[in-house]
Amino acid sequence: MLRTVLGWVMAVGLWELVGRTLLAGRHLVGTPSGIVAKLVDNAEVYGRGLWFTTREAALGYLLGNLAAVALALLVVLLPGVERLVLRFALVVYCLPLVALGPLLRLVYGFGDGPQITLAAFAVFYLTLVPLLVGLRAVPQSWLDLTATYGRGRWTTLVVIRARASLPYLMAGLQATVPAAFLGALVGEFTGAERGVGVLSILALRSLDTDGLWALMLLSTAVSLLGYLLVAWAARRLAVEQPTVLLSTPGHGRGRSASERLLRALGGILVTTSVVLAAWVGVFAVTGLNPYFAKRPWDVWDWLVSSPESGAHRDELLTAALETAAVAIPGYFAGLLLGVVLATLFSLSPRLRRALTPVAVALRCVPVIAIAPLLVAALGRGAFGTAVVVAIMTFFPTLVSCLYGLAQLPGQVADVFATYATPSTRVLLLGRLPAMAPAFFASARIAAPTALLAATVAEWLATGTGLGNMMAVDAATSRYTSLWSTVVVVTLVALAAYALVEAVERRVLRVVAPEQLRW
Amino acid sequence: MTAAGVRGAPEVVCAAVGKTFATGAGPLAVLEPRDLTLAPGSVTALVGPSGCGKSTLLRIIAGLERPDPGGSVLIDGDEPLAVRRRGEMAIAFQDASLLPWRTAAGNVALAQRLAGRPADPARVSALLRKVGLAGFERARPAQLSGGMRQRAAIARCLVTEPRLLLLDEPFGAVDELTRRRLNIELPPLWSGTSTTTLLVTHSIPEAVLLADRVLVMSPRPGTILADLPVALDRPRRMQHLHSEEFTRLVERVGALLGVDQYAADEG
Amino acid sequence: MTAAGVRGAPEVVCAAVGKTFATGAGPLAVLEPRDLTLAPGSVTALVGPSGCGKSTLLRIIAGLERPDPGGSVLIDGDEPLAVRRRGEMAIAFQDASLLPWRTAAGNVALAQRLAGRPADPARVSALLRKVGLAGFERARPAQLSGGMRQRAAIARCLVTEPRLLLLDEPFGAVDELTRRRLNIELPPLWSGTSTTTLLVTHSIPEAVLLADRVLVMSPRPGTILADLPVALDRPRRMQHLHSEEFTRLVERVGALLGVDQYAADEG
Amino acid sequence: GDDPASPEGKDAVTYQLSWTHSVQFGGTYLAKDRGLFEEQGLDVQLAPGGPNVAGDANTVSGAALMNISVADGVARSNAEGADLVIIGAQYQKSPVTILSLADAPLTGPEDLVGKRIGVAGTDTPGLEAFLTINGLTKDDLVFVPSQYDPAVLTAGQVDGLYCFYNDLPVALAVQGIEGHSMLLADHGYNPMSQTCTVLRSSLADEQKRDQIVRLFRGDARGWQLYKDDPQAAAELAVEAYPDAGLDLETQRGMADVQLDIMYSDLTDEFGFGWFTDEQVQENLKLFELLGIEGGTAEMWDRSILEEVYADGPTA
Ligand SMILES: Nc1ncnc2c1ncn2[C@@H]1O[C@H](COP(=O)(O)OP(=O)(O)OP(=O)(O)O)[C@@H](O)[C@H]1O
Ligand SMILES: Nc1ncnc2c1ncn2[C@@H]1O[C@H](COP(=O)(O)OP(=O)(O)OP(=O)(O)O)[C@@H](O)[C@H]1O
Ligand SMILES: Cc1ncc(C[n+]2csc(CCO)c2C)c(N)n1
Ligand SMILES: [Mg+2]
Ligand SMILES: [Mg+2]
Repeated sequence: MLRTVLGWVMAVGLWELVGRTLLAGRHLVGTPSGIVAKLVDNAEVYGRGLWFTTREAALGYLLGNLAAVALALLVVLLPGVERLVLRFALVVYCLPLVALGPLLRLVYGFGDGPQITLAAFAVFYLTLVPLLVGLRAVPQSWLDLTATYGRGRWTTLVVIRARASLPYLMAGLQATVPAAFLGALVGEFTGAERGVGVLSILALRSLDTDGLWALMLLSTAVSLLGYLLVAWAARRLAVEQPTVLLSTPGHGRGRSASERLLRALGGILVTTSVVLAAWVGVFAVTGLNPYFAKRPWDVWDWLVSSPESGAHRDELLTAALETAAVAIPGYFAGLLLGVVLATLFSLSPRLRRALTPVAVALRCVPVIAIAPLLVAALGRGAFGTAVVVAIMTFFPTLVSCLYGLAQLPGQVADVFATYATPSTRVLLLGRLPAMAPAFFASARIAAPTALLAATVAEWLATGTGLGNMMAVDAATSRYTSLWSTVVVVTLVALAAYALVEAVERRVLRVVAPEQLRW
Repeated sequence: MTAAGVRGAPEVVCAAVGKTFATGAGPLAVLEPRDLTLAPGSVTALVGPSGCGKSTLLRIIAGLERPDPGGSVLIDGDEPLAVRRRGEMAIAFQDASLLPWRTAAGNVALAQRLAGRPADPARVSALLRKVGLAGFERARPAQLSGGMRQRAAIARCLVTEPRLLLLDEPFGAVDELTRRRLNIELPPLWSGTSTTTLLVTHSIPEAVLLADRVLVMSPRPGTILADLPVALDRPRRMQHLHSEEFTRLVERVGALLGVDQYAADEG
Repeated sequence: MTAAGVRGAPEVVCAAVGKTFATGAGPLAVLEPRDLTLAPGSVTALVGPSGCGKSTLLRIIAGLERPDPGGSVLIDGDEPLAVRRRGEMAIAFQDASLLPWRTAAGNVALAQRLAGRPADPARVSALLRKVGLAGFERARPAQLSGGMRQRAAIARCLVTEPRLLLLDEPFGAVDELTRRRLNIELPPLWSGTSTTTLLVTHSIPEAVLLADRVLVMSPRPGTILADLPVALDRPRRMQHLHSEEFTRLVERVGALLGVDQYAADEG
Repeated sequence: GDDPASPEGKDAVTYQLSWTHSVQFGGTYLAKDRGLFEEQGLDVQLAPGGPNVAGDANTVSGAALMNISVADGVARSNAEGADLVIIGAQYQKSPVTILSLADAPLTGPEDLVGKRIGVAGTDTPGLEAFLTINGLTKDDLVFVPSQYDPAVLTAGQVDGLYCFYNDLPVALAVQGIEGHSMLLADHGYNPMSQTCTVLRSSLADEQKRDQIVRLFRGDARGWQLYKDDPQAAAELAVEAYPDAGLDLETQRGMADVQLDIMYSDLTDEFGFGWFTDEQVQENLKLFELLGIEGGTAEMWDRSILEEVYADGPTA
């Protein structure tokens, strides 16, 4: 206890020292004393701002998670729509903030609407994907039980799946706490009157580094609190011990390659039609002005049929390659970071306690605050941005994998105990396979997240790639270009997602066949 | 149709029921196509070597597994699914498969609920007492011994008064004394005019003691080697164990399964 | 210390081992504190009614469960953990508990690996063949029947040539023929000078056939009612089933467990 | 559609600002605070901007009656199909500046050669045009993409930073760091800034045009008050927007600094917000350099100014 306190005191002291010497006058890092002074001086303003943003985040969190649960229920009850729902959800999740923000402000006008919506958008997908994994994480024998009494999907859902999915739902609920906060915060960039986002724009633009750091610390504290609250609830709800999920490998494997191709094409067609219909429909219903709310045919024209489309495509391709150069390494780095941290945490509870706040902080601190620091430390090149992407990507992976690692069935743990297997080997031979469904859920989420994170980093910090292109397009009213870029970003994200999904299927067919069907 | 309670036991008619599993190493023939009829109200025991397809046959009769094309199962002319829907079937699976988050009583009560029966806590407790779980109503499966879990699963089966009862090795995890006790005490709960029972068991004496008819299966791919009627009067009691008919049948079945032959070979 | 293979079988000394579980409904006394010594190289069978604490005792000896304060288990003077660390212990759990993502062969090979033995695929196949799983080496647990899973778990136990072998109802899910065959064929793999064995079983004949000593437990809270030496020569064969000593012991154990008494009562 | 009216019978209009609240909009705050809009029969809703706000789009969509914008931005919007018109210019000089640290000041275009200049992606065309005007090319210096964070300058990652005269330089001063500001407007690059921008169709609509006149008049009166007492506006900004986190000292500094670019002999003579044909021509030339197509003199309309200042330079 004393050592922990002493450690913290030392760390803060060192921070102060470095801030006052090495980094003095550079306005990259706030000093503890400066931050405290800001917190004291502006207690009231910061307090109110925090309250507003927290409220927005909480509402968005609630709505987003409710939407995720509702969509998951829909999928369980109508498994046929699963792919469509997931793809559609992915498209919504992929809509870049740069494009979505101003649009939401137009739709909502004044008030909290855009902030809450962006928070909800940042949340719902992160919960939906693991929740679906959890709803499937049941052994055949439990399903046989409801089948014995001729009960259908609804009863199975209520009696079995709902409870079995709890760990995965909790993982989602935990990972989305900082996501909601960050969503609300970025939502405040769309012309909000108040909140931490508004305060941090000002602090940032006026070189008020201590103030910015104070605001980020407050945001982190709130997110951490929420995170710990959900973690506490999760522990209380935990099912005794995970059970062995015996289920036989898929039945419907007899499909030929051409049949699979046809089905895939059909799925793409249906998804595309639904997305296009929703696009045109939403714009028609909200009566958005076609000046900025471009329709599919405008994009088609810009990308394909107009005489300049060739140049447009070249421009997009160049930017896309720039973004890919950042997003792809960032994706893998984030995934790796998440898995490695999760495994380290599962091996050492002390490390877990010490680093959890840091991990939450990294995820909560808006990229606008962290990017300059990283870029200063790591250089302006792709490396620095990739690190930013990794930081924004790793957190859901960490949380999901932490829950996944805990899914080692008790009976299997006993087998390892028989040979007093060291925990590192249990990890390798038991926990990692048991984690596979959770890991792949987060790997699927991370694909679009990495792309989005890259564009956000480009927008807010580096001024390159698709993110910058969208920012410039928005600032120079090139709305057709903006929408075309949005479409391309979405398509790339979908493709990345599909790629991860293909790998996932191969692995889970062996490791967790129950995941491949309802 | 009349209410479930009033109707008599159903007849189960399997026609050309066979099963081949697709495995990574190619198709695995598990059951040879075969007709089989379970008479209304009868108790049929199914014995056979491990892996011969007993559980598979039981699952096919329940409609949880599809027979190979051409095969069909009809229960009083209905699809198995229809019977399940009416809550008239119950299965004791080979592994107890209790829901870990429910108490013993909760698991039993769940079956009542799933079968659309009114909640009846008194009946739940009574059944748990009958299977020797008095005092453990509120224990979760993880707090029960292997045999206790299996007994809770049996109670779950019986609580709905099913018309078709499928028991897959229901006493495999309990000791000999408890097994005998249950062998004597439970059948009155189900054998009678209203329930048709299929019992998979590894215990030849148990098969003979409980059944009206013993089906002996061959090793995989399973075929029915013998179909032996059991001419013992009901209700069955421990005395029957010492009857001539009993001993004869046990030996007969043992011989069919090669149990005795193995003893001879080995000598 | 010499290498595992060379050393003789260990002695297991339990001193004042008792167990009380804390449950929602208050403490549940499962095992009365009791001393118990398993002689090196002996096979001890543990029989007793379901829920009396057999599995609990076995888990305590393995060091997977802590005895109540004051109790201790020493294996040749070592903590159980040390024995497990050396890969010298093997346990067949009451439920097969195979790793669902590994094949049958993979599960068996895993034990080899975990125990720090060199990989020996030939031995893995040979053992699987011995337990009747030839052709199912690459099947996953979900593709095996209940009995087949249990047999894979036995193979997993034996593959490491453990010095201390703890078997919890290892043949509960297999049919009588297979059980007898395994009863005869497997013991030579373990009984001998190098392995001390504790066997929990519900089958009284099996206990007598396999063990040097049968411990009969009372219902919960479990105490040891009787400690009966088995004076049959080794290797045990089917003929022993017809010996006088065998019949005498089976009846004795049955009487202690009340099996026969139940029969009499009921009449 | 029909105009929403507030309970007191005043017309409710939305006025879209170009950034988050600060004394940048001090005159407007004065107008609102002192009831100058109410006098005009208006209930004005001030909509703050921000890094993710499309001001012009808000006017195009009708969400705002008027927004604060910048001439090259308006020209770009029009090139993309909007039909916006500039009816006034709050800044007489573009606030765009290159800020450097005082110990290594960049005082003229020639100083930029070989230097690293931080510039946001959106502003790159502006900097390029400035270079062209001054006989330089973008290869003469290094563009460092920097978006919203000014710390790149203090952290030594760039030698100069493309920013706003009344914004970062003041913040720097408040932090006790001496900086040097080089207004691009002093070196030939002067896009009309903080323009009052409305839809052409609104000008054609009699009722809306009237609202615009009243809005502009009220606003101009506020800015007249501002000129006499900018510090009052700084205090008002801090007081009126307690949740914006404004720092009084910074706001005071800003309030004084922006006097330089907002008021001139021209505004003294014709009134606040005035612009001349020469300025329009200069901007049109600039559009060519920036590669913006379709910018014509049609984009400006002085009739509102002329109506408001019909009786002299006081609104
Ligand atoms: N984790 C636990 N928490 C509470 N009670 C437990 C726990 N594990 C076992 N028990 C109780 O301990 C008693 C003995 O259980 P144990 O599994 O040792 O019995 P057993 O003799 O192996 O029975 P069986 O023959 O049915 O396997 C049972 O009454 C059971 O309810
Ligand atoms: N889903 C499946 N996929 C592939 N093979 C299967 C599957 N289920 C069962 N089998 C195979 O079918 C055969 C019969 O299995 P079944 O469970 O019916 O045996 P059983 O007679 O019940 O055996 P036991 O007495 O051991 O429980 C086994 O060889 C098993 O490997
Ligand atoms: C701090 C700050 N940042 C941006 C703007 C918006 N803005 C005002 S003028 C102008 C164009 C300059 O040529 C822009 C983009 C602002 N008002 N204040
Ligand atoms: Mg079976
Ligand atoms: Mg047990």
